[in-house]
Amino acid sequence: MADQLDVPLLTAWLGRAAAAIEAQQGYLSDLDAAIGDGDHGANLARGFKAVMAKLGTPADPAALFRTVGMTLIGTVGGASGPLYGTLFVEMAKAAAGRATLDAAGWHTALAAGVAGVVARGKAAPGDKTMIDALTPAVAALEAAASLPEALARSAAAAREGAEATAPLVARKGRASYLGERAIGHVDPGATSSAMLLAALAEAAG
Amino acid sequence: MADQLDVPLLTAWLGRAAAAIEAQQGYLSDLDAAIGDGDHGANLARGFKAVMAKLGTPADPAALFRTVGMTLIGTVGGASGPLYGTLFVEMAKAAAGRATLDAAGWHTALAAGVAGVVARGKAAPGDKTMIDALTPAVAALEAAASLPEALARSAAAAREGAEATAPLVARKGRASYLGERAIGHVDPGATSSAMLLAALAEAAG
Amino acid sequence: MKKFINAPENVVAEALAGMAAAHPDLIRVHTDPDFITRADAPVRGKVALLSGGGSGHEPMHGGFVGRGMLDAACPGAVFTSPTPDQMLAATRAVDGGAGVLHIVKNYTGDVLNFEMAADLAKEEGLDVAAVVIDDDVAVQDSLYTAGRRGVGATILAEKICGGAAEAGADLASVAALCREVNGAARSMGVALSPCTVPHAGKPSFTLGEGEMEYGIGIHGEPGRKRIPIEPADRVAEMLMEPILADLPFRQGDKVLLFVNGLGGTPLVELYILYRKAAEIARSHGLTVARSLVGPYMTSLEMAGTSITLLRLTDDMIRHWDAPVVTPALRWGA
Amino acid sequence: MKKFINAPENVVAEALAGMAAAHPDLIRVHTDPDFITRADAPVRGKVALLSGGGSGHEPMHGGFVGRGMLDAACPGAVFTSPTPDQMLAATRAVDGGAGVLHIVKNYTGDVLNFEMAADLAKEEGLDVAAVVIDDDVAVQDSLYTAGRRGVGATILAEKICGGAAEAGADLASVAALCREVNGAARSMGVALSPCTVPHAGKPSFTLGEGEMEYGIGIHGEPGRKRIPIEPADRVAEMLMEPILADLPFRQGDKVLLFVNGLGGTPLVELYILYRKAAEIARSHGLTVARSLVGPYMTSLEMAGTSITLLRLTDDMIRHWDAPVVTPALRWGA
Ligand SMILES: Nc1ncnc2c1ncn2[C@@H]1O[C@H](COP(=O)(O)OP(=O)(O)O)[C@@H](O)[C@H]1O
Ligand SMILES: Nc1ncnc2c1ncn2[C@@H]1O[C@H](COP(=O)(O)OP(=O)(O)O)[C@@H](O)[C@H]1O
Ligand SMILES: [Mg+2]
Ligand SMILES: [Mg+2]
Ligand SMILES: [Mg+2]
Ligand SMILES: [Mg+2]
Repeated sequence: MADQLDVPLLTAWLGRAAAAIEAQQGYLSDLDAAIGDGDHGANLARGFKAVMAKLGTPADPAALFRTVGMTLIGTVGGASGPLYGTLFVEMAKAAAGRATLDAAGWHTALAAGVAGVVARGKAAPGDKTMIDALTPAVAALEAAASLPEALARSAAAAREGAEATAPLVARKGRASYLGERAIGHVDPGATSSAMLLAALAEAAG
Repeated sequence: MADQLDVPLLTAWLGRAAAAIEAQQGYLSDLDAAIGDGDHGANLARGFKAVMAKLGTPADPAALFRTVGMTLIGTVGGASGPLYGTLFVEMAKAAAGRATLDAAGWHTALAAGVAGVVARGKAAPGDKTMIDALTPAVAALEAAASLPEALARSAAAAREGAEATAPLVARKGRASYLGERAIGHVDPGATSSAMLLAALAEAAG
Repeated sequence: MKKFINAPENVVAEALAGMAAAHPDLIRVHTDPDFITRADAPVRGKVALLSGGGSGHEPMHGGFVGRGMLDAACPGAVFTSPTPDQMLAATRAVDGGAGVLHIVKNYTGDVLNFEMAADLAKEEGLDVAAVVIDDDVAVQDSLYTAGRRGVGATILAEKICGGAAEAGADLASVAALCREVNGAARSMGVALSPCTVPHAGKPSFTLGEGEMEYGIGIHGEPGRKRIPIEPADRVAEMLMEPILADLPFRQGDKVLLFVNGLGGTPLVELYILYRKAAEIARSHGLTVARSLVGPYMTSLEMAGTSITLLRLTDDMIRHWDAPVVTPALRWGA
Repeated sequence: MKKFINAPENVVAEALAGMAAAHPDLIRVHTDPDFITRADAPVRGKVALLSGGGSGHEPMHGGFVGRGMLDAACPGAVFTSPTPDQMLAATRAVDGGAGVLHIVKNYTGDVLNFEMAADLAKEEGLDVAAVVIDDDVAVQDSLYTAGRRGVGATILAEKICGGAAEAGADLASVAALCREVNGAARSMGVALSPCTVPHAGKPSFTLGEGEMEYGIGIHGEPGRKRIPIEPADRVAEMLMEPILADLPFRQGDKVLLFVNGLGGTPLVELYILYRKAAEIARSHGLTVARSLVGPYMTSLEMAGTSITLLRLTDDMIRHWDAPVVTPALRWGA
């Protein structure tokens, strides 16, 4: 039960995240095949594999986030590459100078990351994108008793947000081409966002 | 029960032949698909349709054979076009100047036609080609009591000859590419030859 | 999945190696990051043209690198947009001092990655302009979508702008011409069968024997609607109608008619479609002044077609006719 | 059967009409009997080149009509050789007084129909020579077969002889060069899927998910044997081995490597195969001096490939490099 996110814990998180993405690669790509082009799992798997290879032993959370962000930008491609890349790069900026992050620090960082994703991708909540998982995840961090509890609530909110994309018509990304045909399918990017936050809650739990 | 092949009877033959080919088009093409390129039925159907359109009222059997031969050459294509075309063109030469053909006259004409096919295609009996139907069909005409009987025997011999191509390896035409893989399949050209001669026997019977 | 590949993760690298081996006179293949440049890049004083996108659409874009067309192409993973580092490295490699035009197909991934690359390039002091191509009338261009996709017009823009760049036009003019081509072009596609991305190992969707996907994209994503299959002439009508309805093509306009194959459709079928599409264009009073028929922008082995109609100016015709020497498009030299 | 056609019996006529509409500057389409000539035929004083065969192999042969290659092409029904009247009319139309070379692929149908046409043309006093192409090592060339089939070498012969004819060579020399090209070329093919002839409406054969047809022809006929599917590099080896074994390709020889797509195979896979085939050629001490990669001789939508290796003389290289302006092959002008 950690009350601070430090480099070893964040590294453990990424290891869990990479393993989950790898294991769920086919599932994520299937979700994407239904309303997109079927590569979301392969894209993230390629990216997180590269992240694990490049990570090394970063000096602080900011350095870790920056490496993750730049590696994702350089290896994922597609829409999710620049978006997840931006998430981590902006988290790096927000975490600059801190050796560890407590609940408030993590909240600040994640909020900055998500703001970066919104700035880059211009998606609003309800557009059926990763934003639908990330925005409630940030909101759920607001008033948390402990870090593990905060992360658990945040992960749960992301999961609910992802599931709630099913009835939506997409307004951003490839799924927006489908119009009504996107209804009934969960958004792959929202699902992978929920996976990442679940891995963090587990790592810190 | 005719004892002479005259223009009306030969015209009736071609009508029956064209109908049989049209009806069996799919079957002939299936035979060809197994050991060739699957077009034999379509080729002959196209040719005999053109024959019926072009035939008109020829002056004598030679004129009729010539029109059939030239039309087949001009419309069938593939291996069977020049070969069936040659069959009829050579029959025309052999029948020149005759108003009708009796059993002997038909024998002479068909033998000349088949000799033309052999000269053009260089196939020997046993090579798994139309020659395996046509050669026994000529031989069966040798000593016939009546024209209908001769034609019936000739058609039966052609049918047997065609069926006997099944166990053979092909040495001519497209089926020869297959080597041992041609074994077990009846030759499409031999089958269509047998159909043509069956139609004649029916028309005269 | 039946493909001539060794492993899904090596498809792009091995194909690039094959291209390098097959066309040493025309192109150079760079690896890590991956990009293709024309053999004589950078060309001093010429505006450089760069495009890129997911692999699996060959010959687009790598097959269009060479004199008179693209200076560089960045291939991503199959159907996945490439990354900014590729675009940045390619931009550096082909900059001949007159600036670099990024020709970007309108997909969120391509747009975002190219944006990042352009930002980085500008930070380095490179002169970069970008034009986004969005000619696909299958997608409604509204606030509620990612906007029209970039499809067939991309190739026409690459050729025409390539001609202009070769003729000495400056970056602003080439970019303006690119926007003009995009604004004057409309496309629509239909598929008879899906395709299989090597990594996925199974078809991206399934279609019944009597069905086709109308308004298909080029990434194996589903189309606008699934409808019963129609005869070729009716298909040509169904593709031409929304194209003609969207842009005010006017009596007397000269047009370029591009009938594209998506990969698995034989040329003989493309010509059957072309025949009817040209007839429809003529019946609207248009003069089909130029044409392109073939599998130039594919979706792996997908059976399908797209039609692009471009309203031509005399300038566009001149730059279309100008010499081009690339692996996939070549004339005049 | 899912195809962009209107009716099976109209496929060839409508595709020809489409070709005529798309390439008015390059070719003329004649109907009844059907044949294609270059737009400026007959060319006075030049040996004329004529080829033909079944349709469904596009762009072969009609796509190779034009300056520097064929003067005429005769298309038959799909996968069915054309008829002598087509060949005769085309021979008359392109004869420029220097004689006409018939380039005939070795299939019984093509050979017999071209023979008849040549006989008729000679009766009319036309100067006709014929060369039969038979480069396919999948077929044993023995008294017990119709002999090797004509495949990829046909296109190489058409281009190289086209260059020679354009350069002023006489009929005997062009025919001799054609024989020389045929004698120095070997091909081998493999298919991953069958194709569907419009008239038949169903696939010409069926292949299991893990199977390929080795030694395939181009008419949907079964191949030499059905074997388990292999990775691309192994497929390239399996195609190159019998080619290299058959002709004494010697250390130091210059070769042209032609990796052909049979229709349904994406370009990206052809380049993967090319990469390995070129490597194999180099490891045998050969110099790959020229290359051709793409779907140039197809079998409708069949997924598959064929490799052709041609041992080049300097003369062949010169005529290969000479300008060619046809719908499907174009360079140097
Ligand atoms: N404009 C956007 N803003 C936020 N997220 C987006 C946007 N566009 C797409 N996405 C997310 O990206 C996911 C798709 O990622 P991926 O499949 O890897 O890329 P691509 O669509 O280029 O193939 C979508 O499920 C969605 O969650
Ligand atoms: N050299 C030959 N001599 C006699 N008959 C032949 C010869 N070659 C082929 N055939 C016949 O032609 C038939 C095939 O005809 P068809 O399918 O119409 O032509 P293709 O083989 O050109 O597609 C074979 O079944 C065979 O009977
Ligand atoms: Mg995707
Ligand atoms: Mg046949
Ligand atoms: Mg993608
Ligand atoms: Mg045939």
